[in-house]
Amino acid sequence: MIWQLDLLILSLIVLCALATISVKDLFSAAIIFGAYSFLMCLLWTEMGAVDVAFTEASVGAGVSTVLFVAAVFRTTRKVKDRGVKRYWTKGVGLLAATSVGGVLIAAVGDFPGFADPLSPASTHLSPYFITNTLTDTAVPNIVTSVLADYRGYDTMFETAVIFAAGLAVIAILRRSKTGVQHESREKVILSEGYEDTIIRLVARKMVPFMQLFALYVLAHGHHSPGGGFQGGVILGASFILIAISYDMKMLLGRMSEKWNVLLGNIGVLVYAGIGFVCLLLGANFLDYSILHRILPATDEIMARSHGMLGIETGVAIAVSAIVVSLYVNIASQGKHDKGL
Amino acid sequence: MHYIYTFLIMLVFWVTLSGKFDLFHLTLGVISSALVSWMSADLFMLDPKKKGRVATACRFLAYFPWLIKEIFLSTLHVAILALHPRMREEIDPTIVTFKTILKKDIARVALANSITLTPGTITVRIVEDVFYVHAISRKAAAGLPGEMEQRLARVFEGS
Amino acid sequence: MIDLLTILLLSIGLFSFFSTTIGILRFPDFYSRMHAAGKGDVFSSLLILVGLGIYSLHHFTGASILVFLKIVAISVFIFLASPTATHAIVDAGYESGVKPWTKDKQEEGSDDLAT
Amino acid sequence: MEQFFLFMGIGICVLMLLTLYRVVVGPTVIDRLMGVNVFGTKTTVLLLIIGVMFDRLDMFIDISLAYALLNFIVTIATSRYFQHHKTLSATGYGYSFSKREKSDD
Repeated sequence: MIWQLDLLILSLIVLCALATISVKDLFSAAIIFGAYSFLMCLLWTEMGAVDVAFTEASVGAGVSTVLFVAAVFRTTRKVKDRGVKRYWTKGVGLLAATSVGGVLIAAVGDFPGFADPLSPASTHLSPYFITNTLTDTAVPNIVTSVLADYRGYDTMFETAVIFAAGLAVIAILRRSKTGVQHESREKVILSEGYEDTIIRLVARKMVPFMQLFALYVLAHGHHSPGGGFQGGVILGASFILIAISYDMKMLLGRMSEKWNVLLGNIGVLVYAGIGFVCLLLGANFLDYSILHRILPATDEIMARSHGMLGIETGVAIAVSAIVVSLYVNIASQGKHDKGL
Repeated sequence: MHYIYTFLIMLVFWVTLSGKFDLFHLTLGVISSALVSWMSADLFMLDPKKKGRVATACRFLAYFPWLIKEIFLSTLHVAILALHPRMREEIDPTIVTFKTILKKDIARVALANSITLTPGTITVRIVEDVFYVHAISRKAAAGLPGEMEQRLARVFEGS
Repeated sequence: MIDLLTILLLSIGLFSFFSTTIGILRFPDFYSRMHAAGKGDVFSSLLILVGLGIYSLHHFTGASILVFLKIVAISVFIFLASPTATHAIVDAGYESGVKPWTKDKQEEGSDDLAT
Repeated sequence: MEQFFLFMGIGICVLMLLTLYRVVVGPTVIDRLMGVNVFGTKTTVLLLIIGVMFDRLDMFIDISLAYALLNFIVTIATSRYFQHHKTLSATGYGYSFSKREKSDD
């Protein structure tokens, strides 16, 4: 917390947010929202929440902006709010919004102060994690061990939610060649882009480094900020870069649709499977300490550490596959022919 | 062969990133590098049979200091223009085209990015061997392609 | 000594960022703004990154050398990515028909693109 | 030294505030895109400066690297949009300055 930077970044964020909601052009709104996410990541970092900042940098600033642009690319840039012309509708909306906002602002007064050492979270829960995490699990990064071990159920269902979101997008958008061809209401006319040598070559040389960096983020989630989600998103982003700089065929040639969906399944199954292995060995679901019986050269503490690495790998596989499939389906309207 | 090259480069990059030298993390590094070289070695090096990569890389490194100097000059140029009180009289933007003598894609891309980084010019696009360059003044446009192309020809297409 | 070098590099970097920003605000059309944005940013971020890298060598240990190497990796990455991104944006502008500002027809400058 | 880094951070923040003019006002969407690209570079640097201030540079450097990578992807993706749509304004899907006949039929 450095209050001068805090103030400046916060005012930047508010300005960006106002600009995002006031601009009429959806493409501009997506771009400004990207800037908003950049700043949000900066704010998290500045408050010391490094893992959250990493997630915001990879998911918010990176992939979601690309997905927004892909969605605008296939639909339309115009805002359509011509339906609401009656002023009383707007008035009721304004009244509801301000009253809810007022209640929320009034509730802020009851919150404990920022980093208050006497708040309940800091007196009961946090000291336990701070003192016991390293001896329990041999993982220095407390956030990783809380996410993947102490509340492993929660993370498992988060992964399942992401998987379900991917499935939903596939189910809504995917159209096979023989099926009924629905044209979107506003027909989008695309012209052929030309092949850009510079972008292609630089992207080609950059993709392996990006993928290795993603795997590093995944593997070193125990020691530094990062983990399965962030690593998976960066890995997926590297595949998206292939699709953007070349074309959709290049991506689908490396990662076909069948494999993509299969990998999404495999990721969730790896997570749940490790839980079931624990169950079969006679411990609770997702209680990794029992895994020392089947892993070579580990005691109970290291078994928890390795178990976390296993489930993080599952998360990364699922997330990267889902991110790629989201991009492919949104950018090609489910036809898998052409993308951005 | 290109798999092995990619694997080695990735392993060096991993060690730089990781900074942990115990057996467990090195094993993870080897696995990750092998995975990446399996996934994208064909992207990283399109032509597995090509010779003389190392020599080209060394010559390219020797090209760097000159490029840094050019970038410094270019930043100075932009700074002077930006802070100039009568800036609109100083600049005179045009888009110029020229043909390059460079044959290889990588050489062309290096030339394009060098043009972007050096004073007063930005590469707009490359179509076959024609460069479209936006120059901020006639003087900057007159100096194209100039010394840079010669140097890059020596780097990438010399023996 | 190291402190002095860091302060020098970072100050030059900040000044260069400053002139870049002024350029972005003052130049008449999109292409010349890209000149400021594309070039100034590479050089100034290189300077600041190198300055921070040298500062991190203050406590000369193995870890700080690795931090320095990572900073070098970021610099190399910016060196590759920034001109490419600049080119991509300029090309997008060219493709979508932004007319360059020229001296003789100033009335057709960037101002009428706002409509 | 601590004071100096704080000064640097504030300076870069103020410059971002100035750049925000181009992001918010435009005038065209390409100017916004350029503004966001500049934002990305400045944020990459600012993250490292905050890292030095907290004395944990090794942690912040990973975020900064991820940031630079994703900024590149976003810029490329956003500029590829114009390769297919060839229009600056949001007034529909056909209007462009010189190629109206080509893309609007």
